[in-house]
Amino acid sequence: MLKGWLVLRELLRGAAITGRHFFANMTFHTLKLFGIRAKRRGAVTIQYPEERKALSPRHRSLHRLRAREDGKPSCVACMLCVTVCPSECLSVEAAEDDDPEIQKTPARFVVDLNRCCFCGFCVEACPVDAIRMDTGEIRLAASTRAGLEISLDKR
Amino acid sequence: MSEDAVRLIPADEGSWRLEAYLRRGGYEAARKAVMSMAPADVITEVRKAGLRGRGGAGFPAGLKWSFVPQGGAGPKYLCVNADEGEPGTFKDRAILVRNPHQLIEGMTIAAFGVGIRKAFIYVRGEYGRIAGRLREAIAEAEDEGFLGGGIFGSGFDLEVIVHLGAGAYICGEETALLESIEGRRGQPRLKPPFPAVVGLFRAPTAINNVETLANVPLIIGRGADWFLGRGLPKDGGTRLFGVSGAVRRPGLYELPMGTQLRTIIEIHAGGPPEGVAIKAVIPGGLSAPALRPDELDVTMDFDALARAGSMLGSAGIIVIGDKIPILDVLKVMARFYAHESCGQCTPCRIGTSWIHKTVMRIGEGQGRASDLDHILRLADGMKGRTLCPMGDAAALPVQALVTKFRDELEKAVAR
Amino acid sequence: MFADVLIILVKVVLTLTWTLLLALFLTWVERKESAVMQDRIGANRASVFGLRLFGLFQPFADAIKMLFKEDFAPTFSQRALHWLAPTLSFFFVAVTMVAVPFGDAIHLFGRTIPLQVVDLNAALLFVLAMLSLGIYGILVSGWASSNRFALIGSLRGAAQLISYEVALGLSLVGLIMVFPTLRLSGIVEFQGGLVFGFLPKWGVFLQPLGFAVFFLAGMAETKRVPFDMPEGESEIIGFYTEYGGLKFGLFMFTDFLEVIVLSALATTLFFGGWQVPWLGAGGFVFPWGGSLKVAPWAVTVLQVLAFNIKVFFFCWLQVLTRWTYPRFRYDQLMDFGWKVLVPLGVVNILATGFILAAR
Amino acid sequence: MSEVKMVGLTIDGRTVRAAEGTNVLQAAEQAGISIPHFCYHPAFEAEGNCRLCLVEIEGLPKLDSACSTVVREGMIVRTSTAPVLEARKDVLEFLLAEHPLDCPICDKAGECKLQDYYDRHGLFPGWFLEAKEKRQKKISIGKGLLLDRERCILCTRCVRYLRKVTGTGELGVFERGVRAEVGTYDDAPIDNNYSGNLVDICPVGAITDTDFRFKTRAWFLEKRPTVCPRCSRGCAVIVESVSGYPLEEGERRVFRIRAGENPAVNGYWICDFGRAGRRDIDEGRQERVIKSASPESELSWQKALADVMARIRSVPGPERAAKVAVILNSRMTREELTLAKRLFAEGLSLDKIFFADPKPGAADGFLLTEERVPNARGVLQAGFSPRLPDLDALAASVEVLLVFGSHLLDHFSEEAVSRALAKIPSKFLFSAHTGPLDRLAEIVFPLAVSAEKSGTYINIDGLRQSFGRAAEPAPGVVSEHEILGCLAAGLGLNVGEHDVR
Repeated sequence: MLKGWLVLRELLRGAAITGRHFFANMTFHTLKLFGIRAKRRGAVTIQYPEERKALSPRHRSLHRLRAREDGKPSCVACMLCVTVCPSECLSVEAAEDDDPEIQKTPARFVVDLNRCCFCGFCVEACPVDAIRMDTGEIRLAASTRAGLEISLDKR
Repeated sequence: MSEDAVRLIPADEGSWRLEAYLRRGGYEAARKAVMSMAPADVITEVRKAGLRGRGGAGFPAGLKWSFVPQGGAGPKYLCVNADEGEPGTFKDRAILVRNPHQLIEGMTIAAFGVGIRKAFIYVRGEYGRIAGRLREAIAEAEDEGFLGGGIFGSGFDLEVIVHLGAGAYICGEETALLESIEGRRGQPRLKPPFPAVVGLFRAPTAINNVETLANVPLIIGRGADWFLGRGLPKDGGTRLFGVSGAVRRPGLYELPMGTQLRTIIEIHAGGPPEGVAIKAVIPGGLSAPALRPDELDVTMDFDALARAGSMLGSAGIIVIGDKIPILDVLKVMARFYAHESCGQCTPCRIGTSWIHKTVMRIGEGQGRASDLDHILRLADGMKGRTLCPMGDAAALPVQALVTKFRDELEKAVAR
Repeated sequence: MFADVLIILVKVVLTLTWTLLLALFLTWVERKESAVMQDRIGANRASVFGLRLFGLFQPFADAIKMLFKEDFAPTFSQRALHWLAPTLSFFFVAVTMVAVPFGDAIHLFGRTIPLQVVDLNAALLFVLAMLSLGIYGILVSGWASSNRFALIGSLRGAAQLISYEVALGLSLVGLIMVFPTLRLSGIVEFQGGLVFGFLPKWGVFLQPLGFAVFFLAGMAETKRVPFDMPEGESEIIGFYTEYGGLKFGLFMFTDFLEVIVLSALATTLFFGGWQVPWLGAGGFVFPWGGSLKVAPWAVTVLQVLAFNIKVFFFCWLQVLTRWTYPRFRYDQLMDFGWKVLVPLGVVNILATGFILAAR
Repeated sequence: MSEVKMVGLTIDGRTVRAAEGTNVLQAAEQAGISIPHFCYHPAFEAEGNCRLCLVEIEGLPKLDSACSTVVREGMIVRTSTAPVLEARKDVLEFLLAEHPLDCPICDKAGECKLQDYYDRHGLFPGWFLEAKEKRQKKISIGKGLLLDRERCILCTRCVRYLRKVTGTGELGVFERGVRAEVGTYDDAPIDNNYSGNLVDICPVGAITDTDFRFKTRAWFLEKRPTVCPRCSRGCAVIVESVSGYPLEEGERRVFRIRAGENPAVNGYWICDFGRAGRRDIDEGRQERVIKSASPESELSWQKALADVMARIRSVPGPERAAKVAVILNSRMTREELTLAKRLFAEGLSLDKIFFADPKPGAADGFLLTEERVPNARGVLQAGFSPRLPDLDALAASVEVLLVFGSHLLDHFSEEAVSRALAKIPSKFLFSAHTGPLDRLAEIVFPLAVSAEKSGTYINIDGLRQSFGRAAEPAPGVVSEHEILGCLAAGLGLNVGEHDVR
């Protein structure tokens, strides 16, 4: 019996919470409609295509290869990212660079976004801080699978 | 004249000439040995005399010879280490310049004792002109029948070849010296096997310092007891002390083993010049750990200096005055060893260069608080872990300087 | 005669239109209310010539979408029954509305026209009967879909609806004991009186426990969260697993209709229907003395408005409930029906009986 | 055989018996105690210059290098005491101090001893604060070998290898101290047939091979042993291939072939000719069944083989001996040869069984032999007497010709072969590689190379060596074993497949 009353109490509390939100927000919406207290947001929803939420600096978005001063990618094609990648989405081929101090450079650096799980392991594994996931590009869509295989060294 | 006869560096006119040497009673000992002694007796006599190697390590010469297998069909060699590369040391040069025949006589006796037919004198590259004088002396001795085939008319032959090095400090190390004579890169060999068993051209080889061998005629000519009487009971003979640095009369002093270091500096070399105090003394060539002024009451012999945490080494005494910053000494030292490391084994190759780089950086005012500890640690990393003694030779003096003069160096680092 | 038919027809059309529009509107309300409750904005993008109106066009867009979607029936389903099921559901719920009075009878062109499609004399029973028949739509849909999830959903639905039907029936018995009639118009009229001289003689004041049981059981009958066992979208999808397009739309629509029907019945039976407190035919007579004369046409308008406001309130309440509570577990659902609501219903009858007998 | 004298010693508290004359490092290794080392290689005398294998030997005042210390009776060695670990730490720190952190671009990364040892014994964090010496990187020292002087740790294994093993001595150490470096004399390139081993013995990535350079990373490689098929020495080799990620699906690549260890045959070395066998596995391969009548269609080898069987069956039994001919080769395994013997010589009673092998080359006096086939002894043991076909005689009488391998052209001109084959109605080629013969054959079957199959070769000294599959077969290829087995089954001949060895 007691349990029943407790349940009832909790039920009423639940309704009170939702109801409170309803009336509070409704009031703000209504006030806003009439141009009063227009700054106060009644809702947390972001109107996506027009409005964008600011990304956290740690947010992992589309990968990029950092460039050296001369514009060549700073990647040395060590393939540690390829090794650590849990979804096997990276494909790197190395080539010879004429500079003996660089020697190794990627001839091909493709990330297959069809497979990528955006874990960021590649960024952590990179010994030369070449790959980063800080482009802020999160709208990744293509009409073909091939369209999501992105060559990072050619961008 | 009789005084000159028992000195390694005689003072008489044209002392390097054969006739001068003969005047001093030269080649009598060799004649005595070859004509009237058994080879084994020669070795026994030298062992009895307590002649310890003058090169640096102080290994008893007679004992060393006795390791060379007696008899046997194959060739055996005698190598004379005249690669006097240790900074602060100039005693062998004096012998080679002033008294080459005594060396040759010593070689003859040693070769006879060990049963050797062919001997090499490895002269450091910088002594090119001295090598010429040595060659002249050899030619003189050969002409008189003191060298070459049938010495003194006996059946004993000895051919002596002067080999000029290319100026590498490491070739003073006996196995590197052998490699160099063989025509290869002067790099130490692994020991064992020791050169007495597998040496030059893989044959048994006796290797001795110039000063060691120059003492041999005195032992054979006047007896082991006489020789012991000139030094200490276990450490016979006199020693050539080369004094350099902040003293009034730098030079070479032939004094009995066991002379007080302070006596040598203050009395014989005249002490530091006016207005200069002694800051440090390196008692046995650059590789010997330095002593502080309060440690100078030490007798100059192998055991006493070892007890004092240093070594007699080549007995080249370097006196450092208080006007010289220790960092400069350290710089010279580090540069020398970094330059002279042969590059064969890791700790020495990289350790010496590392210490050098660190010391130079401190010199440029870029020192870090941890640098001195790093240097000590580096020296520890080299000490006892290298292929040849050069690791120790490079590590110990650096370590000694850093520990004993830490206050001054810390100020230099902080600058 | 012709006029009678015409009047009935007009009333049918008005009632249906009102109900359907309200249901459509309710889909918007549901979205918007839940959004506001959850600090969101909710559907607001449907626009006509750039006019958004807080997404009010969304229901129409949905309707158009549903209409134009492919009419699909699974290969192994029974086509006729597959079609029949949503129709049945829709029909039985929609038909309930004919018995609900919207307002007091009006006098127009010398006729007395009750604002009610048909004034059945056993309307309460009719309503109960129609609501019960709605189960068939669910059962048939599950059966016709030839899909085990759909079947499980429909059987759950049947069990749930039948269980709560009992409580629903019991809760109304007390009302029948109190009210002198089964006729809904009569019930509403009866509620025009006062108890203790000031309190409107509404069912809720006479039968508070009855109302609670009625409303809870009624909510269970609508099959909406927290009573959405038949659907259970996060577990079995439910009886309309195999439905899409217009047919699915009908089911959805039926849901909203049920909400409206329940609100209309709750209003009619327990909240005085179109009665406005202290408003008689001539105007307000306040219990603390004093009166306010109101024109007869205004009285009718006030009454219809009162009815609508009450219905709206219950709709709002149901939506609030739906977005507040999580789903029952099935055993909890059955426990609640049989161990709480049914005994409470019985207690209510007994208490009512005692009070009536004692008086 | 003289009895080897054994010596008993204690290493890390374990009693170890080792042959007299072995060094402490080997003895420890035999006992399962690994002592890190760079400069020591069992093939040469100890040099003791890396100073990494320092161990504590009871009775000696200092640590001594395990590689240069010969075991003595009753010796007590400790390999993991604090001073030993400290010494290792210091030596590794010294080495790393002048070693570039090239690991990301270094081909050796992943199998680099310096990496492994530092990871296990190293000092973390390091305390080298000075500027590293700048040295030349990427110096070509001949035969596709690149020398990186910054990475070199001067273990001088390469120098000693070229002096002691090949005797050519192209490399030497120049300069001294920290500037010491390995180099060729007067820049004369290394030029001997065993230069590839330098890459294998270099403990770090100082000497790398352009053939492998930057192609993949060492840790992706799957390493499986096999026997080198390029001459009759039968050296042990290790085929290193990748067959999954990060390659494209369906791709299998052999990245390199390295020397395996086989004291009975090749020791630790293989010749560059054998090393280049990598190309045989991956390049110029026959990829699918080609039927000249319908060149474009995808045809399974089983279906195509049915055509072969039909052609053989169409020749009446008694005439087969004269009208069906087979050309085999000595690259087939012993098992396949037995199967061929039972099928062609006994089952079908063919008279015309010929052999066409690659032309012999010059032996180099060390490992490489004249015969450029791995199984010439196996052919004899299987009961064949190998002989070349007479093309004119073949053309005159034969109706069905089965050619295994594409080495007819090593012995006859292309023109002569095509003239002869033109007269033969049905000819089938089974070949691992594409070649001019392809267009002359009615159907070409893609064969597996020896690295892709298992079997047995008998080397020039009569040593039987069985080997397993060393690389995943290229898609679509089939082994002679499968072909012969299938032919036998199709022709209704019992060849006792289970006892072909």
